[in-house]
Amino acid sequence: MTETTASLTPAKPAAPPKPRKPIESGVPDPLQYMHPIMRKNYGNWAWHERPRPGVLRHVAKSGDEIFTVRAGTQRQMDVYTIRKLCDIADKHGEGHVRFTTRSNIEFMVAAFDKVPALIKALTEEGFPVGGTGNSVSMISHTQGWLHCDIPGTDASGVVKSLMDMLHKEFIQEDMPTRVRITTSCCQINCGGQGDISINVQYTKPPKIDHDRVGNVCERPSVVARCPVAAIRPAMVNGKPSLEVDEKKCVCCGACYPPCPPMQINSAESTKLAIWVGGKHSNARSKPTFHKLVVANLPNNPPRWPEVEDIVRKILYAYKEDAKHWERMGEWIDRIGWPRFFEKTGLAFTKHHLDTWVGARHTMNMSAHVRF
Amino acid sequence: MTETTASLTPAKPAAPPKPRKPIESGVPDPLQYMHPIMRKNYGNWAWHERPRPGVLRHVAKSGDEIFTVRAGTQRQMDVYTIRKLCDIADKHGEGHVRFTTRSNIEFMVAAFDKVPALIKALTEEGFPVGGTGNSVSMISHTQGWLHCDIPGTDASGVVKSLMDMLHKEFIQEDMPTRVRITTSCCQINCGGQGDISINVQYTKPPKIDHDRVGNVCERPSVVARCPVAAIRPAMVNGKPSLEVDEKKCVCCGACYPPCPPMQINSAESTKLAIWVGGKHSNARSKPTFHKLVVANLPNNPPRWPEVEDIVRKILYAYKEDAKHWERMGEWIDRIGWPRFFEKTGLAFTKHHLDTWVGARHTMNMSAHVRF
Amino acid sequence: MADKSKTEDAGKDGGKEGGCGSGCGCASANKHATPRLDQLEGGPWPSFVTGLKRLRDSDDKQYAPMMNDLLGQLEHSYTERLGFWKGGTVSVFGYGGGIIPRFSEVADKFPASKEFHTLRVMPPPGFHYNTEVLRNICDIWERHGSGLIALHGQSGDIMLQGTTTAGCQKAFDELNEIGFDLGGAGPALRTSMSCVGHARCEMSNYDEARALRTILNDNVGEIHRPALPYKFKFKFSGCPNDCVNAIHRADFAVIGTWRDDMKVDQQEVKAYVAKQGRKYTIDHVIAMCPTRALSLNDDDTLDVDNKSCVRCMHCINVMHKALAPGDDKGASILIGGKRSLKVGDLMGTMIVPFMKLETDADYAKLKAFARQVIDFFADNALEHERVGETLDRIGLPAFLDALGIEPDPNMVKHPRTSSYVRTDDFTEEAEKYFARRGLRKDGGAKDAAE
Amino acid sequence: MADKSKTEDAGKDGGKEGGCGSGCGCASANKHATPRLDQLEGGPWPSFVTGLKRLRDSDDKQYAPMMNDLLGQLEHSYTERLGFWKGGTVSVFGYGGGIIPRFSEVADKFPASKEFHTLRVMPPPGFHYNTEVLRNICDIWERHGSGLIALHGQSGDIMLQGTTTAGCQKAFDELNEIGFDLGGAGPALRTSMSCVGHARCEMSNYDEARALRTILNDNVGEIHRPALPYKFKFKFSGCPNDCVNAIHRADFAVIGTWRDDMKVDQQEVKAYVAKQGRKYTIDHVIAMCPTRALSLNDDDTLDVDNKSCVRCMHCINVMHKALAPGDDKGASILIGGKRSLKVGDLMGTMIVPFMKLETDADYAKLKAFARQVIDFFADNALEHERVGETLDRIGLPAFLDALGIEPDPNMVKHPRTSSYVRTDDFTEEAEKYFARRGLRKDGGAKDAAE
Ligand code: SRM
Ligand code: SRM
Ligand code: SRM
Ligand code: SRM
Ligand code: SF4
Ligand code: SF4
Ligand code: SF4
Ligand code: SF4
Ligand code: SF4
Ligand code: SF4
Ligand code: SF4
Ligand code: SF4
Repeated sequence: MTETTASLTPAKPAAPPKPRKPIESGVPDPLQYMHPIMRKNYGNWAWHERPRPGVLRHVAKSGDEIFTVRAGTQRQMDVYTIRKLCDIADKHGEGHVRFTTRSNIEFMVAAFDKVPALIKALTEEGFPVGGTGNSVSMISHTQGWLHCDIPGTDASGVVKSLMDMLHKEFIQEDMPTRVRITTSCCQINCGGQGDISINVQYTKPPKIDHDRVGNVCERPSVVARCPVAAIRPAMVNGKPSLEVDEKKCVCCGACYPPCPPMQINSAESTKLAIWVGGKHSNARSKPTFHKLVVANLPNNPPRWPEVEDIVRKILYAYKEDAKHWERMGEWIDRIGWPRFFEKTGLAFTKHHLDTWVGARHTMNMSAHVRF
Repeated sequence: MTETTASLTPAKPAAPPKPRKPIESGVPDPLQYMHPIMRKNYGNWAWHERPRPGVLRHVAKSGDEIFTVRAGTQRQMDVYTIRKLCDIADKHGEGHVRFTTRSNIEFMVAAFDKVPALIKALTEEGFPVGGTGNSVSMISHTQGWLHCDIPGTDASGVVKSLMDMLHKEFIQEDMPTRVRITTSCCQINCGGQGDISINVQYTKPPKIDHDRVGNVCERPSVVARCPVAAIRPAMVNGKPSLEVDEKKCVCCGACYPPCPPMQINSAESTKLAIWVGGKHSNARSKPTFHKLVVANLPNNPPRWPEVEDIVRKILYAYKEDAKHWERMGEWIDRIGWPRFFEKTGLAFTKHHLDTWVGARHTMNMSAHVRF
Repeated sequence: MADKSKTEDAGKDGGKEGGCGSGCGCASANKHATPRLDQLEGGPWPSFVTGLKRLRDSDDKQYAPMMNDLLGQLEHSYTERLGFWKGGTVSVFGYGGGIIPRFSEVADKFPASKEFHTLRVMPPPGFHYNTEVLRNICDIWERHGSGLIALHGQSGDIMLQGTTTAGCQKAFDELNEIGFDLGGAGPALRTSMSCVGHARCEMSNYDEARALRTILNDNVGEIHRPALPYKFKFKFSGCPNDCVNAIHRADFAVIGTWRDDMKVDQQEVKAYVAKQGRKYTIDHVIAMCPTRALSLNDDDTLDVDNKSCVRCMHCINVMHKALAPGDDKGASILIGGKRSLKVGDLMGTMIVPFMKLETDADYAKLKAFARQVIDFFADNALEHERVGETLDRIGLPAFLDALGIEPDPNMVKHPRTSSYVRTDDFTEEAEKYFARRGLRKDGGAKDAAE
Repeated sequence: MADKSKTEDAGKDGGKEGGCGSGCGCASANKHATPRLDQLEGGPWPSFVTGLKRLRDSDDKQYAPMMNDLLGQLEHSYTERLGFWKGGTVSVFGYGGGIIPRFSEVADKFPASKEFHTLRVMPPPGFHYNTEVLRNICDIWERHGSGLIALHGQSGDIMLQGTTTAGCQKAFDELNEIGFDLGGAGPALRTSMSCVGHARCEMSNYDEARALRTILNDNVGEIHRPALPYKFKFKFSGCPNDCVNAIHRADFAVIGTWRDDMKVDQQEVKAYVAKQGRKYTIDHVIAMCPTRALSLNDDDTLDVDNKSCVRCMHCINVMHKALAPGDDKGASILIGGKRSLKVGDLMGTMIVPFMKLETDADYAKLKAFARQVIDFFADNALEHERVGETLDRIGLPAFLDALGIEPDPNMVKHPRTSSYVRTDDFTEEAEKYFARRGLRKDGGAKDAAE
């Protein structure tokens, strides 16, 4: 079996032998931490409902029930915050919690009567209860200036600013269906696809620090990273360096991680772009990638007001017009892109026309048209 | 104005002066030949219905009506056939006819009472009346051995064989919706897209007649025609010729028209393939290209029984299972390709997996799956 | 398994099927035996073979010997499973194209048909004829050709099939006198087609024949003297049903559409539901709308969300007594349709979402835009490159730029999903858009032909 | 216009918004002033800044100075609008990966946080914890790290953010003793995620946590000692709702599905229609089914065409009391999902339409197949190439061939539309297919893991 006994009995921390050989225990068994009712009814659930925003009631085939209270966190938490959440779980919950794909925390309890106190405690401590059903859940985000080595902006700050604005939509279930927003602090986009995505978009070719290239970069592999073959090895004032064909360069930044001297970021040229209609679920329509709607927004900490402004416009146009169960992209597929740009008051430009490999597949090769 | 007076008054044929300067009259005006009721109500029609297969009743906003009787022809007609159709039009019709996109002939009359006699005369003379509404209309076809310089088979013969089989489906309206079949006598495919398409498919790289290449072919432009850059100039036994990299060659035949010595055809290797789901109309789904279902069928004149056999299987699987208004491709989109291959008893092979540019766009990149 | 094995040995059966039902003089000495072709005379569908034999057997006619050898060569092809024609160059005085020359590679065996050229003659749009003009064409072709005529070629030509070089000139001169002209061949503007449309169809949104003649007759030089990088085809359909396959088979497709709301007769809707039943109506109309723009009310009337409707025609096709296109009519223009050579098949790309087609001025605008696209093609396409390939090669932004057309969301399925693009001038481009919106009412479409 | 101009000068306002509501000792001498970050303390959402300050202000803790300088560097980034970390190499004894090393480029200004490495620690699948284990983790990280923990990273790791090289080893040793292990980084097998699924969801079609641990714990070496061409990620969702985004964010996505008919409780269907109304039900359920597999009967019961159903989940999501997945459960496997580097974004491609997941033997088969794919990747991918790029580069037929998987129509949207392929062995390939069908019952899927 794949179980590793080592993972089952937490041992009292001992002074680590040096050097200590690691126990390659791999992924721990979740059953040991799981709420007993979930363990008992594991794989045997019948249906669920949402008594109120932020609360789920799952009923098992055995008739057992479990109530879940979901609350938002900042994801990047200090130990005090985590301990506070543990205190709440011990005092008002049943000592078992889980985190969601979107860094929300969930408290599981056996009976509904514990729910109100839980909600009260969480709210008092500043943890918004919600993120369920047709709400705007927590924005999935990435590292940014806080930790990454290649960031164009700070994800945590963007997310904090936006979630302050979206707080109301998190604690109520007032959207056409669940809304997934993501951010990413560079064009690599660790945050992935979203109904709305706020991502860094570079707008200039990399500025090369020729003095450092020779020592820092493995030139052939950097050349190989460029998706449009815009990089060639070159001698610059006597030193081996790299050159970029700026006509070809699509400002993607792929050369930067393997070669930091190819500075893609600058306070001015690093901008933010907003994308919509990304979807992973297979419900109704197939999963789709998000599409560009606005580029060139200023990277304006600490609260990125221009980004907030656009996100608000898009979200509320969607909220007003979409039918139940329509995700952002499905709403647009129904009403059409012309109307999307009308309703949001955004501009459609040549940059929205795909120029990447296979662009032909994104063209309207039909007489389907909207007025 | 764009009218060219020259085209309006047919002049008595005179002994042509030599050399005679052409009158570049361009496209003649159709109004001069059009049935008076059509001319009178030009652009003002209200609705139509089909009193019976092969007959259309169009009602104008003025209240005028016109009845159309549609009949099949062999497209490649001798003057006697055309004169016979004229005789029928003069005797039972009103002297005005038109041909359809699919080489059917239409007789227009002002009143329904003329219809039965028209139908009788046409039927007696061997012109099947039908091709309207939910029927299998005439197969659109091409030149083949009769006239083309690069054919792999004979379109007229394939069409005659198939229409003999489909005669019943032409004269009745028994299909889920209108069915469009096409054939083409080489891979260039002048016949275009169809619900079912029967096209030549080469299966071997061209055999090069090196002695002739030098004189006949403009080598650089031949090299340029190859979609996969498999052709390179070469000296073969002292003569300038061309070489084909058979690993790369996709047997498309594009090098053959500009360079006949690159013999792509042979009695054995020239095969037929059958494709389904092509569609030009924008009704419901966007226009789509037909997809490969069977390849490597023998090129077996004069009646291509193996082709007939497959076409029958596909057509009747569709007829049995499709909903009203579903074109072949839409039927398959609903039931899925797995079921299409089951119902038709055809094989799904590696050759059905796209390997052309942008193949990625034809993959199932979703969890949508059928069992 | 069964079918496969059948496929294997069906080859043999092939020969046995059909059989010659014509009792024609196959055997007779001076005529080629055609045992294989004879098998294409049986069966209910009109037989082209029987027709060819009729010509062969018109002993008094000049073309009889030619058609005997033509049948001989065709039988030879059916036996060898190979074609035996080669091209060449033949034209009429003053023109460079319009003829498809055919010289036999087996002229030694079949001398009378060693030349078998085809005249491509442009038909009246919509293929309308009266019997008089058809008879005239037959007479001319009986005098100077083989007597074999195809109505029509896939590009729409009247194809007069089979004559000598001399015959080409004679036949053309007489046809030209009665108002017909040669169509396109080679790297030239090609013969065009339009649907029956205005002449007999309630779905029609513009005068297809007028549009066709306006454009083609403005460019006859490009038809008759091949000087383009490659072929260029126009096709005209009155509505998105596209009865002439314009979207795939034309470099420049004009497809009728309307801008305002469709017309709904709720009484006829109820009548339809009453006749067909609710379940049938839901499954075949409501659920088949590609954009869920239809909703059936509980009282069996229909809600149409015209803003979401993509003018696909389906509901109108089904309920054509209850529903009809609106009044603000015109056409969409799609560019770049073609078959698969080199890059793979292409459907036309939506370039002009809407061009009003009503007044003389509207048609003049269409004419000017067509000319502009032909000029772009002549100047920018590589040798043997279709305009769709040019578009694909340079990309839509560059293409629009060259034509001075503003980007419009109707041109795409969706905006780009790839972030690999340099957007430092995004804000300026956005300003242009807002300026346009401020100035113009009907979006990208209007601009197109300006 | 309005919005644009706003965008233009909003930059200024930006600064004014928010403001520091924390009354923290920003000003005090030994602590860096953080005027910009302070503005991220206001507002209803929990503030990471407030959390960072709490750590900074824990004067008795070893990490207080480090967090003061960390805040200083972060404020510096907010001012300069640039990042100031660089990578390097740090690992724990016996492992090559699992740590993301960070060295400050402005260590002169902020010496205490000159090292700020992150430990990626693999969580229990489904992110289940009890308060005891969470407190243990906090205690360990308080002793040896910054006290900053992210729950969780986008790949699912517990991210212990910020410690020295020495701290990495100490923290790991203690975590390892209580049953935790490092996750992946660099060109290695990465930490995995699975949805809550079996633990609390009625939609679940297999034991996600078991599948995850079966595969990952069979390949710990690939996690700890980076030796692959590039990263490789597994993700596990119990149904096509895909609550962990597996299809795009995993090289190997296991997505639950079922093969038999869905379960329908017609009484609950009627109850739903009664509650929501017919029109609402038609528009939101019937018309939203992607394959028109649903039909509402006149008596308000539901017809489901299970053969046409693509298991999209929509109707089940909407009517989850009336409808449910069937009993013959398992998963589809999609390969090649990734973000956009080099070739553009890729969703996973359907490679195994169905793999039954019930018995020990089933999970063993899954394990073997996962290993086979990892081996293929190790042997065939180019340097820094994701498996999706390899698939895209060599083509699906070659990919299937290498894995010994038979082609299945479920793998494609549709068969090829291009005729540019050499098919002379089509008949043999067809024979193989018929032979397979003769022998096997459940198509390509079964083969996959064999
Ligand atoms: C808890 C969580 C799984 C986990 O292991 O953590 C989860 C839990 C449920 N999801 Fe989910 N989903 C969770 C992330 C996701 C994600 C991934 C993400 O958000 O990054 C997706 C894919 C989103 C996308 O397409 O990009 C996702 C797509 C869905 C869908 C499909 C929605 C759609 O129509 O496209 C459903 C079905 C539905 O909405 O009824 C669903 C349904 C559900 C249900 C109702 C399943 C059930 O019967 O219990 C669960 C309660 C949801 C609720 O909030 O009402 N869940 N769900 C995740 C909560 C994230 C959060 O805190 O907000
Ligand atoms: C006569 C003709 C136009 C012409 O100028 O010659 C024509 C005439 C009509 N077409 Fe068509 N179509 C004609 C070729 C086409 C073609 C092109 C082709 O067949 O090569 C198409 C596109 C096929 C494709 O998608 O590849 C075509 C797609 C349609 C459609 C859309 C069908 C669909 O659902 O996809 C309709 C709408 C309908 O079926 O009600 C339509 C509807 C009609 C209507 C009902 C329009 C009207 O109200 O009069 C006409 C009578 C049709 C009938 O037979 O009942 N016509 N129609 C053509 C007859 C061809 C023939 O002899 O069979
Ligand atoms: C005669 C005709 C088939 C028929 O029997 O109806 C035909 C016959 C030929 N076509 Fe075609 N094409 C004919 C309509 C088409 C169509 C359909 C259409 O126009 O709607 C197409 C598909 C649409 C398109 O234009 O792509 C078509 C796509 C081609 C192609 C491929 C072009 C491409 O870019 O993929 C070629 C090859 C080439 O142009 O090099 C071609 C080339 C040819 C040539 C000239 C072969 C050659 O290169 O020598 C054939 C001359 C045969 C002959 O002896 O007459 N023909 N050809 C059609 C023209 C008759 C007419 O003028 O009315
Ligand atoms: C930490 C994390 C973001 C976060 O804050 O949550 C992250 C952070 C980084 N990612 Fe990521 N990625 C993280 C999840 C993802 C995901 C999402 C996922 O795994 O579901 C993706 C998209 C899915 C995918 O794998 O494509 C992702 C796609 C990338 C890529 C682009 C890969 C591609 O083929 O397009 C890179 C660049 C690379 O690999 O060269 C990358 C590279 C990086 C690097 C290592 C930047 C670098 O090259 O130095 C970042 C280290 C930041 C740091 O200081 O910790 N990261 N990265 C996530 C991992 C945390 C964890 O272990 O739990
Ligand atoms: S998105 Fe870019 S900057 Fe942000 S964490 Fe990922 S790699 Fe780093
Ligand atoms: S930014 Fe991207 S496109 Fe430009 S040089 Fe670097 S890798 Fe190439
Ligand atoms: S399909 Fe090929 S062989 Fe047939 S007419 Fe067209 S070009 Fe000639
Ligand atoms: S057949 Fe096609 S692929 Fe092969 S050499 Fe000729 S042009 Fe190239
Ligand atoms: S294309 Fe439209 S307008 Fe033209 S004939 Fe067909 S249905 Fe009528
Ligand atoms: S025309 Fe087509 S898109 Fe428009 S409402 Fe009717 S069916 Fe829907
Ligand atoms: S993916 Fe499916 S099974 Fe897993 S949590 Fe989401 S809905 Fe439930
Ligand atoms: S699960 Fe999806 S595809 Fe299947 S019937 Fe329900 S809605 Fe249709």
